[in-house]
Amino acid sequence: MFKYLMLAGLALFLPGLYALGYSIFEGPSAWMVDSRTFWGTPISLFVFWIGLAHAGTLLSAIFLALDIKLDRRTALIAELSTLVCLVFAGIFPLMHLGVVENFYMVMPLLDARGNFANVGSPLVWDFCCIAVYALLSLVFFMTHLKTREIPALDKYRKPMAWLLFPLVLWVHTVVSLDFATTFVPQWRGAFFPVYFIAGAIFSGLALMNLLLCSEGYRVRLLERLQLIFSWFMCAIWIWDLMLKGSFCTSAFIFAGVLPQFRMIAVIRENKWGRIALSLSVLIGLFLERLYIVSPEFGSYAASPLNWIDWGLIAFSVGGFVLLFFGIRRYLSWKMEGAGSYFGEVDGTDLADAEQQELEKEGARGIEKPKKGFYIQPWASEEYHVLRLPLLVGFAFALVYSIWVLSQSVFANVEFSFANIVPLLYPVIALVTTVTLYVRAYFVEHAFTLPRHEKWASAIVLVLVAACAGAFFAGGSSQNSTNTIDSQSIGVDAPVSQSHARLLWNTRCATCHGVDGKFNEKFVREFYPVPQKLDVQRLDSLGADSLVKVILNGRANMNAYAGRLTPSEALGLVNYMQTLAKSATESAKEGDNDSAR
Amino acid sequence: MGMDRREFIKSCSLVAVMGLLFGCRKIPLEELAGDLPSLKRFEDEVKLALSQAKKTLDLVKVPTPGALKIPGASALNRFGMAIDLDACDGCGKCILACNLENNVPLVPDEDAARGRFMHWVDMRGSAPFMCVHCGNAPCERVCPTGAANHTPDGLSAMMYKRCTGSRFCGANCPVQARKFNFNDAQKLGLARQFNREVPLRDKGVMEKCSLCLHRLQNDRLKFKTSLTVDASAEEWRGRGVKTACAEACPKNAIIFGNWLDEKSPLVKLTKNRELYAPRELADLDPSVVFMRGRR
Amino acid sequence: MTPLANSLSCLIALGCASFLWRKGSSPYRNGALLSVFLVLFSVFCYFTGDINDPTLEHYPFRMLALCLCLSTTSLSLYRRRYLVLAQSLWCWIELFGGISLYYHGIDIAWTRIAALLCMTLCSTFLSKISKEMEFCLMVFWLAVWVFF
Amino acid sequence: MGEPRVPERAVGSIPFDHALHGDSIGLDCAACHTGSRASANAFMPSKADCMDCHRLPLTENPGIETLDSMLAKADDRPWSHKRHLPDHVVFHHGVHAAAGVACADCHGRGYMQNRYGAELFNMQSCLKCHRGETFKEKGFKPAATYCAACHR
Repeated sequence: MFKYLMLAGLALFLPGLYALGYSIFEGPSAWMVDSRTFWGTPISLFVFWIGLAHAGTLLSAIFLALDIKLDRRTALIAELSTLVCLVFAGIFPLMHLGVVENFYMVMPLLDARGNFANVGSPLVWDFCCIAVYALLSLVFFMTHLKTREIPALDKYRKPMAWLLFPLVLWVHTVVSLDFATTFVPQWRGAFFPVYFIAGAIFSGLALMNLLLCSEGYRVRLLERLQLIFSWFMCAIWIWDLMLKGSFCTSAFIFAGVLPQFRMIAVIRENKWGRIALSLSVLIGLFLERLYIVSPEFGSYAASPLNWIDWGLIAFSVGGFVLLFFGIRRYLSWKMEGAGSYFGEVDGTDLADAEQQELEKEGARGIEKPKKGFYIQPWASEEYHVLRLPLLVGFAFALVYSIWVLSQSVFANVEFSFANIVPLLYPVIALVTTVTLYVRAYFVEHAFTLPRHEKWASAIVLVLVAACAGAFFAGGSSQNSTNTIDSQSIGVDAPVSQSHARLLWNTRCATCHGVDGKFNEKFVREFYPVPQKLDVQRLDSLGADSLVKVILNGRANMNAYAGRLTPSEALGLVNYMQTLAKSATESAKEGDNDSAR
Repeated sequence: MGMDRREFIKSCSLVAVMGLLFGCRKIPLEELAGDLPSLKRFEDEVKLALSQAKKTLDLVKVPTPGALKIPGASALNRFGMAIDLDACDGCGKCILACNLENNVPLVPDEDAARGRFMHWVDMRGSAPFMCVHCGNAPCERVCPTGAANHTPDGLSAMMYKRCTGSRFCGANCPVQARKFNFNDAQKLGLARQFNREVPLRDKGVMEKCSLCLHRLQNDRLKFKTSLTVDASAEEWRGRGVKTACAEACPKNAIIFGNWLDEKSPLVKLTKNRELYAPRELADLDPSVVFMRGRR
Repeated sequence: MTPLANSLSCLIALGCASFLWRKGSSPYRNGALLSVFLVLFSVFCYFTGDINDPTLEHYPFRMLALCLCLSTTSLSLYRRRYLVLAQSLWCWIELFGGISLYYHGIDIAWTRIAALLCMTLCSTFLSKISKEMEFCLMVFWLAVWVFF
Repeated sequence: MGEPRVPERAVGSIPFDHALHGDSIGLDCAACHTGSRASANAFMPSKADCMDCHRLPLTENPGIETLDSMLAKADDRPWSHKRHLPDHVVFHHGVHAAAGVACADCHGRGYMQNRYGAELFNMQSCLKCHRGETFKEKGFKPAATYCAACHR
């Protein structure tokens, strides 16, 4: 089963990979770009996959945090799908850059030159949120995977779930802010955070249902939620329509209308029917993303996509199938055998299990009765585990934000707290998690790593450090090819006194000295002593003859005709007079002093 | 950091390309010979752009630009321009002058067909239209790397080497004044450095009207070496600088100057004229405005 | 949006809240109700407010959040948890809606956000929530809605 | 950045020794690098600049004749070198000289012994000084640090 899926994935993936390589080489002109936003398919795909990535965390982490029971297998599948989606969600924003190798400039860290990313830009928030989200989901998944061998780890799952709960919503909120903060009329919407989160959860649910079909069982709760979310999405689209008067019909049909067929028992109970439902939701939401990112594509009757766009879509879809089912096969011995807790295998109906689960769910759909009506939050175990790491996280976030706001780089950029708020929680979550696991490993000795994993983690750390170093150093640019030889004569324009002084120090001071007395070190020893500057002599000679002397040369003095303009020479003459005057005055003073 | 990441990434993607598709489609390996394009081609492109120009421009009244509100802004200088709609006849000489001054590259035919020119100045409503250097520029606010940033004297500057080509600024510019280097003009033989003062831009970076930044820089440096004759100004006010388009305009319809310097031609000539800006930009404090009404 | 319409809107939210989470009601019912409420609020905003006013963009969603907050007081199980979550949702909408508006030159309503955050924290660590406390909470939310 | 930057000599390269032309005989850098106090580029001396002094045999040591003959043969722009900065960087020697920065502050003293490449030419050193972090003892006042001050 999985093997065939993998083959299908490969068949899509390879041409897709070609399209990817080609578009990275060609740059953004490869795919169809919309004159309004210059973005196009890669960003649509990014928003789409980051949305799908929410399935995992939503189902495993949030359900876990809210005590909604989900069996190990379903949860693991969900978490795995998150990770794989994130891989592709990460690729597209990077490959869509014009200068791919400069992506590191987006990281809000100081580099060797004191350059700093503009933390006011939603793109920077994106980068941090997604990176942190990927890391934490990985940690969460590994923890869950290892709970079999190391039961002690189970204690850290729920705290992690509580950390991921806001993070997953935060990530998609920030993605939505990419659009909501701009001036594009089609993107105006302070409601985009909720809108995008709803869409993300919706598509994530659809993906989960699809994957569960491939697993050969189903979870009615998820299908119900999918239906309910389709209603909610429609409600949001109506508001969007009221606000902007534009509407993506195709998305509405695929993701709003078709899912309603779940109400028909024949379709609901048929595996292929369920697959069709989930697929239509996914297609609809992808069309919606296309519509959001490039509003000017308008109707999809005439496809605006060229072969590169299709290639990129194929790349991500095929890649997801390939990677997901590849890992799934590799890990099956770890995932299966837990029994499907409240899923039901096709054919053998486990309706009663489902029924029990329904009762467990309680009156409010997502709710499960429990002894002990009121638990004190600070008495709960996860609070105890999280307390110290959270404190560290908050402290770090505080320090970081102060540091960022105090960067001299922002000399003429107006910055307020609102600009870095979206950065805070990812920082908190990251630091908290690191503290949590470092403490678990070194202090509480909750778990130990086998040798090869130690090596692996060491290597990873080294690589990370190396990248960090490279990014800190930054690139360097080619030197100019211009060659420079001697100075050519300037335009003949009157020169200021200060200019004349510079000329004197440059051209004349070698022999005549900066102060009009001689440069003792040079003349006398190597060279005949030039005439002394004194006022009478200069006046008797007159400016014009002096200019001639400068331009045409004299006994031991070279001609400057090719190097100085007449007006520059004139300026020099005037400067000589001032020098001479000051010299005589100082001489007078000298006499007076001696006389006294 | 001697190693060049661009080459590395290119070669990686190339390996993917070649290994995967064996002669399926033309693979863009061949380096196109970069023989310099003739001046004629630039002139023709400007003509083509003029023929495709937008006919309408939606203007609203704006007050005279004052001092910038960004922190660290200079109280002496805020450079800008005023375009005299009564004088301008849309001849488009400014476009060519700008292209030659700033080495703006040509575009391949398919882009030209789509109206995707690199011209910093384009015609809208039969008047030159360029980046208006907003006082609080939306493009700068969303630029992730800070490549688009403001100078204290009111220019919305663009640092090409810092640009990573996310095109966020372009998305956030209400009037699409920013142009993206979709293709490697130098390799395709579409770029030509008419003016050594201005560097050629690489593929994948944003560019736009710089208000002839290089001329201002040179004048400022000249002033600071105290080589200027007029001792009238003790501070640099950028007097005597003119942008290429302003120089080229036969009707003197483009006036460059310093909004905060009452000696500047800009202030003199915009007195008792009515100032206008595109509707989308009216409340973004533009430095480049249009003017109409009695002279 | 005029102050009158503003206060009217919170009354509407209050009214809608009473329909949610009835005993034995199915998830479908609640989901459908929420969607319908959202449409209702949207229509309300459309007719009472100026559609070009940016602050209107997330108004229906704020109403929905308020409605959820008010409705949680009637929960029999996990009242505190969902009460806190609903308030966080409201905070969330205010904060990020505010940030996106901030980029269009509209100041963020820090007082409102701060008040909500305080109340969220308080109600997390509040000892058992009594009927009186519920009433106080509802009054507080309505006050935040109308005055901040 | 690090590789030594020996000025490229013109054909029939003329032997040159900075040590003989420096402070020892009271010459300022600007005497030969005529732009170094006033203009953007420091420039190399033209033949005429050399001939200002070398028109007479300056020393007794025998090398001088060969030197003079070579100089006589050289074309009037004997020296040239590649610009050490990228095209998008604006650097103006005059402004820095006017601000009181000595040549050796950036160029080091290495070239006095004809050792080249010891210069601090990179954005770090530029920015450090512009922010007033280096050369504290010289009391330079912090200079412009916005990008467009030095880049285009």
